[in-house]
Amino acid sequence: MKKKIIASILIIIFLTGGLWFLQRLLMPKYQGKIVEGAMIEEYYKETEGHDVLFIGDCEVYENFSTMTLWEEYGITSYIRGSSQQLIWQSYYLLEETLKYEKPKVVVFNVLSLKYNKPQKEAYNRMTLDGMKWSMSKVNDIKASMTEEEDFIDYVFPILRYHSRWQELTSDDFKFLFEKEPVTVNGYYLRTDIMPQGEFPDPMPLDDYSFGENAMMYLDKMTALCKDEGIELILIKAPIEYPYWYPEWDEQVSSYAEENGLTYINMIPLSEEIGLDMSHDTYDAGLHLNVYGAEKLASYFGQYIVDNYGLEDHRNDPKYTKIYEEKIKLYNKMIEEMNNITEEE
Amino acid sequence: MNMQQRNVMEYLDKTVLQYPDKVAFSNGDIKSDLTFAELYKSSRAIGSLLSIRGYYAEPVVVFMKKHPNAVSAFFGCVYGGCYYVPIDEEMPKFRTELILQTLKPRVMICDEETAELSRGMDYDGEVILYDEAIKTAIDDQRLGKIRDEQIDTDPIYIVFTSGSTGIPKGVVACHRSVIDYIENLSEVLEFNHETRFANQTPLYFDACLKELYPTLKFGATTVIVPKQLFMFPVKLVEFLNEHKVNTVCWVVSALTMISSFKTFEKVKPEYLDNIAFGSEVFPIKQLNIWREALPNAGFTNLYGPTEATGMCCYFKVDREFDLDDTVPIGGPFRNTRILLLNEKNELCKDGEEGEICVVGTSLTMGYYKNFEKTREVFVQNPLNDLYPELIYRTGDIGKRNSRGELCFVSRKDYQIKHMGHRIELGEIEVNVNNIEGIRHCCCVYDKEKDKIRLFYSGDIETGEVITVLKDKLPRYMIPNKVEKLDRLPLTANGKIDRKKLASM
Amino acid sequence: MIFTSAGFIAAVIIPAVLYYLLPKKAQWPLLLIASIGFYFAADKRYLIFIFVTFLAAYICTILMGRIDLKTKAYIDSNKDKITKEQKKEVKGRAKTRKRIFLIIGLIIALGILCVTKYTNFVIDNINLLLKDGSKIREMNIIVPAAISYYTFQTCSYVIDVYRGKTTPQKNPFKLMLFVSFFPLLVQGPICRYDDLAPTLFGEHKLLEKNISTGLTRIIWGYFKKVVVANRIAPAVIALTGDTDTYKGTFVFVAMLFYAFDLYCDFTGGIDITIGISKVLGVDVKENFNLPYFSKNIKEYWNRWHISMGTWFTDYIFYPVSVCTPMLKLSKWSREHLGQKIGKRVTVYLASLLVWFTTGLWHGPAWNFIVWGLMNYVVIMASQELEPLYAKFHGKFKVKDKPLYGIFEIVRTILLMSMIRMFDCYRNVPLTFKMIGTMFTKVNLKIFSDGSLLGIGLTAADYIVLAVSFVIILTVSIIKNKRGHVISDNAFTLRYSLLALLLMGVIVFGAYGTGYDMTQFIYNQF
Amino acid sequence: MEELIKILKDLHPDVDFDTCETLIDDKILDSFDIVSVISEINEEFDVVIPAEEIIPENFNSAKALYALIKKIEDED
Repeated sequence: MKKKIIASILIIIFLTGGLWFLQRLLMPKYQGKIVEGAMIEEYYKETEGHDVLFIGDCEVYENFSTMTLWEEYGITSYIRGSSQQLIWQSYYLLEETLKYEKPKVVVFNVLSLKYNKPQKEAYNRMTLDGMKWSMSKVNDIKASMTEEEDFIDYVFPILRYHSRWQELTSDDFKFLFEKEPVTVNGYYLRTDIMPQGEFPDPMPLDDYSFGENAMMYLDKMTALCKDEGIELILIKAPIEYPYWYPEWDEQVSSYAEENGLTYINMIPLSEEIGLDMSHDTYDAGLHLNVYGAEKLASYFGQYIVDNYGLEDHRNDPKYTKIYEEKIKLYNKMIEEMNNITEEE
Repeated sequence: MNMQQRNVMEYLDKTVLQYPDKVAFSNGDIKSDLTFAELYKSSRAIGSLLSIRGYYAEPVVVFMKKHPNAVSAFFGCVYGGCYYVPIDEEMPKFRTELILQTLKPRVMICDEETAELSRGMDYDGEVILYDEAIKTAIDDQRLGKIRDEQIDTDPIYIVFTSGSTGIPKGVVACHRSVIDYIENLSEVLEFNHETRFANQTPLYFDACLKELYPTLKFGATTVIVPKQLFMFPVKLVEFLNEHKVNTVCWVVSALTMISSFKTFEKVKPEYLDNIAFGSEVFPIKQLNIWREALPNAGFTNLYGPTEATGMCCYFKVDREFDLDDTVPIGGPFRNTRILLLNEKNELCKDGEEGEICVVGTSLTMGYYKNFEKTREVFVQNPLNDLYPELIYRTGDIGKRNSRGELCFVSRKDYQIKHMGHRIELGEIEVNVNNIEGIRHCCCVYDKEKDKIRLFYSGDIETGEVITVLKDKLPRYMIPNKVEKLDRLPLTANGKIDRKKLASM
Repeated sequence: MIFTSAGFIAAVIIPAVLYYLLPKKAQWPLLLIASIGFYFAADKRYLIFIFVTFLAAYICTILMGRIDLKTKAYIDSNKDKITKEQKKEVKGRAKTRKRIFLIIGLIIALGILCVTKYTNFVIDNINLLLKDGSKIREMNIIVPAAISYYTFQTCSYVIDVYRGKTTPQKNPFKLMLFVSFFPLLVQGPICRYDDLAPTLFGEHKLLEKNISTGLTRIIWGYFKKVVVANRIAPAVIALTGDTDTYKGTFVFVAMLFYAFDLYCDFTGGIDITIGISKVLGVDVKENFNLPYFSKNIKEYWNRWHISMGTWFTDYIFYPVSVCTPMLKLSKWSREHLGQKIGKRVTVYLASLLVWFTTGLWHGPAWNFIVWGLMNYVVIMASQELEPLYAKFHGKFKVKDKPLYGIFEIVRTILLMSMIRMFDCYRNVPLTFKMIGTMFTKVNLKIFSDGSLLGIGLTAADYIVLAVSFVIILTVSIIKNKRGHVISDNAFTLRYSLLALLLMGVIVFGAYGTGYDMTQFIYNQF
Repeated sequence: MEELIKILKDLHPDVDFDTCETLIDDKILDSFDIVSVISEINEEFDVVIPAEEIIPENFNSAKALYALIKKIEDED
């Protein structure tokens, strides 16, 4: 009998261990050309909290250089963003992050207000798979799933990715347990340049008001920040496309006013920020490259320092060591990225 | 909209003064052309004859070849205060017999050939020969009196729809709903006196309203395309060019037939700049071929049931679509309201699917001699418990996309439950249609055997279709049978014949 | 509902855990609740159908039981007073009265089956004969899931009660459980009341042995279904859909693929059913006995879908062939047509009926009917050829050579697989034509020119299939030799292998949407 | 009994029906054989074996089958 119990335990360990291993192996690693799926989980490696927390989609994680904020103002910041991060995903990520730290300022990019419903499985996966388990994640999954998706596939991602056994590459083994950083404090940098081109004319819409569901999560976000005593800043990154309709802008403005929030639409501020869209973007104007992101961070940093009285941590021994490393990584990334760009 | 107008024939009365010698209806053969003056004269002659013989406010069967004269006979009935019921020699026999049984008409207008055929039918009323009828002396007084007595809720025509059960039901439409429809359709599609239509649908479907009445309203021209041309795409396009056709309102299959055979590599429509389509989902791949070939043309998706007088929604294609998108049906015409009702009879929330229901003047009167079926689908608006207000339940499932545009999802009966999953047959079709080499495809569900069956035609093997679908669809949505056919069977008005496929 | 849906798995695990936590008295009621829940989840309306079938069976059998009791009481109390003739008459009268309830019960149960499943088939066929104008329109009827199975199961119970073989179940809830027991509702088998009742209503302790055999069967079943059947099915669909392209040797490939597909799908499903039942302590009779090791078709039908075969034998073949008119016919034909033919008449006629109905039972289509009749022809032909075989074997003495055994097995598999192609093509003439091309348009090039990679299977798929084939074959051979695969005592070995197999099923199973890399490529913003 | 053995021997000359008690279990008699036997019994003994009596226990041995015949004769 005793033998059986021991054998049972060993077999259960073997089974769960095996499945866990296979799951890790089969999940996409997002370490090559597509890195957006690896961003969310990187946060858990942070050891210290941050003054400023950005949440939102690519309009934050590609446009604000967190290292510039540090170097110029001594602001510690982190961007919790992922591609096409929908507003409820931003909300739940904020909720989750607040369990780990308490920033002074939260910055939310409002573009995702335009989506009122779950969109695409691929983006859901990139945002959700990296999250640690918590009620926030459960609620996030429930809010994000498209009709075709199953909750169980999130609980056991192996069920979703099992057929990848046919496509495993050496990367899947190499990054099995340890992935390389793809961002610095959530900022994903690019050094290539592709000048802004012409954008198609904006399409007239039937209805310009944001969806109920999206607005509900904005309300929740506002309430959460209020409860926690955090300043919430709404921003719209200085990117002209996808088009940000004046009607949308008005709605956010009046919402901010009603709720006593700050809302900055940076599109008209482009010149003031010093952006040169023939140089500061890597994909013809959809996102900024590192040159643009540094300018934007520099501008925005000044703004929050002036208005929110953030402390300069550059001489704080708690941070100096950590950020020395981060800056090193940042410069290394720039260098590597430059090499790749040149090769191409 | 001209608020004074009570009768559709007022269009012709006015236009004949403006363009008496312009060709109104043609079938490509000059001898058959009808100018507005001829049309006016012949239809008033027929109207006079009907009235003299004592036919009034009753169905008149028009059993004629697809020919300009048939149109003149239709209008003759309306002048005479009767309503026309078009039938056609190509209609399946059981259908014509059923129609005659339902109507028990006293009079039928035929041409020489069809008069012959009518003898073999179970019909004992009077047969009026078209050629004889137009010789009747026009009795302006009679016709004037008839016009004065008519009100705009008097019927104009009855067309029979097949309905999902297969038993044809006669939809009765009146002046008011047709005028409402024609005014709003013309506004959306910007018809004018230079418009040259090519008619595709048989004259016994309501779809031909789109050409007939705007032609009268604007003094435009309609060319009736010989049916056999729809099997030869290159010849068809040449025909359009020859007749300088600039506007078509066709079913989707007729358009995809042209694009899927690579016709545009040989010949392109030179004058065509206004393309309206409907009745089926336009596969994006095919739509793109059209848009590429005719970059300056306007494309409009029309949607609507016969029960709401032809079309009730439209969408002007204004952007590129992803291959797995469907073209929205947009929003209603002016003076029509669309309600999306969910299963609990509440208005659908954002993105929720529900049945498309139509409210407004465009509603027809209902089904002829079938109060029971009429009551099933023409019902009291469930959102209104204060006064009577009819809505028509289309049986189509729709939803609003993130832009607020109405999208057709499927017929209620194409939503199936298979292996415990709710499946949209249309979704499978969308994915199949996007595969290179597919010409037409159609998915049907075999309930008795619980099997999804996919039929397609094109230059691609089933193996390849399956390989692609395996990547695109979850397992349970992969059809249980996939069969390649040389061509898919079509119904009389050119749509894919699902019922026939289901019984294969 | 199917075995591979997450819902099914959850709906099995939860009752299974509760089953052993609740007091033992609550075990069978729990199964009843779970079964009703299953139907409810599939489609609420199904419940009405199954309930009517159950109710008819319940009332009819209770009434039959009452007649039996009364008759017995009457005879017992009047033992000395009545003569043997009177006794016989009383019994005869009772039988006639019982027959009324039998017929009512069967008409209701089979009537629902026929109306839901076959109405449109009948209409279609009548319409073929009718002129255009008078065609009947098809009906819109829902077909309840598993109706063929539970109807047959219920009928067997009603007939057994009529025959006095089974005493009627007085507790309606227990009978409802017998009719609706959920593991059976996906694809059978058709259980007999006497086989199922003892363990179905019994109280069960949690036994390691039940769990281990149950789990083994379940995971093995999933392996066959998810890894093999699901993977190979698209290839079968592809190969049978495009009859212009896939003819000749492709038909042969399709035939083999379908043989493998169907075997894995069906036996896998039954393994899961039996396994789930076993975990619950309920013994469901085996439905397969390594059918592909059969040496002739008759043997094959004794080893494939056994529950269906015995049902047709017990409730159609025997009653029809030994009923009085049949016996009279047999006698008459022996006298008038000679011993040789006379002897065969009954068997031939009864078998014809059996195979016709077997075909029809599989589905409302001529394909299935012709499939049934083909089986009939082959079985009868081999019956007639038996003397010839005997002669052949007398002369050559190959019968006991192992190679000849393998020849017989392969022959049977090929023959059965060929007949089964009626299941795959659209209609009967097309099937004949395609089978014909298999012989006339041999094209062996398809094995080397890559055509087999264009039918929905990648090279990786072929490897998985080949490895699975070897595993299944090895397991079958071991089972055939020793009667079991892993001994009950090899605890560690069994569970280790099961763990491995489970991982294999999860990774190599063909389920869900394929992982389409391009879909995950960052393309918007 | 002898007539019965003869009927059975006609079908399977190589089987010893006097001793064999597993005619069904060992698949010596199949369903076709059973039907033949029943119709021959019907002629020879003028006894109708009803379908419900076709169970393995009644057909596993000649002895059991004979007992069945006797039982039915008795009831008649």
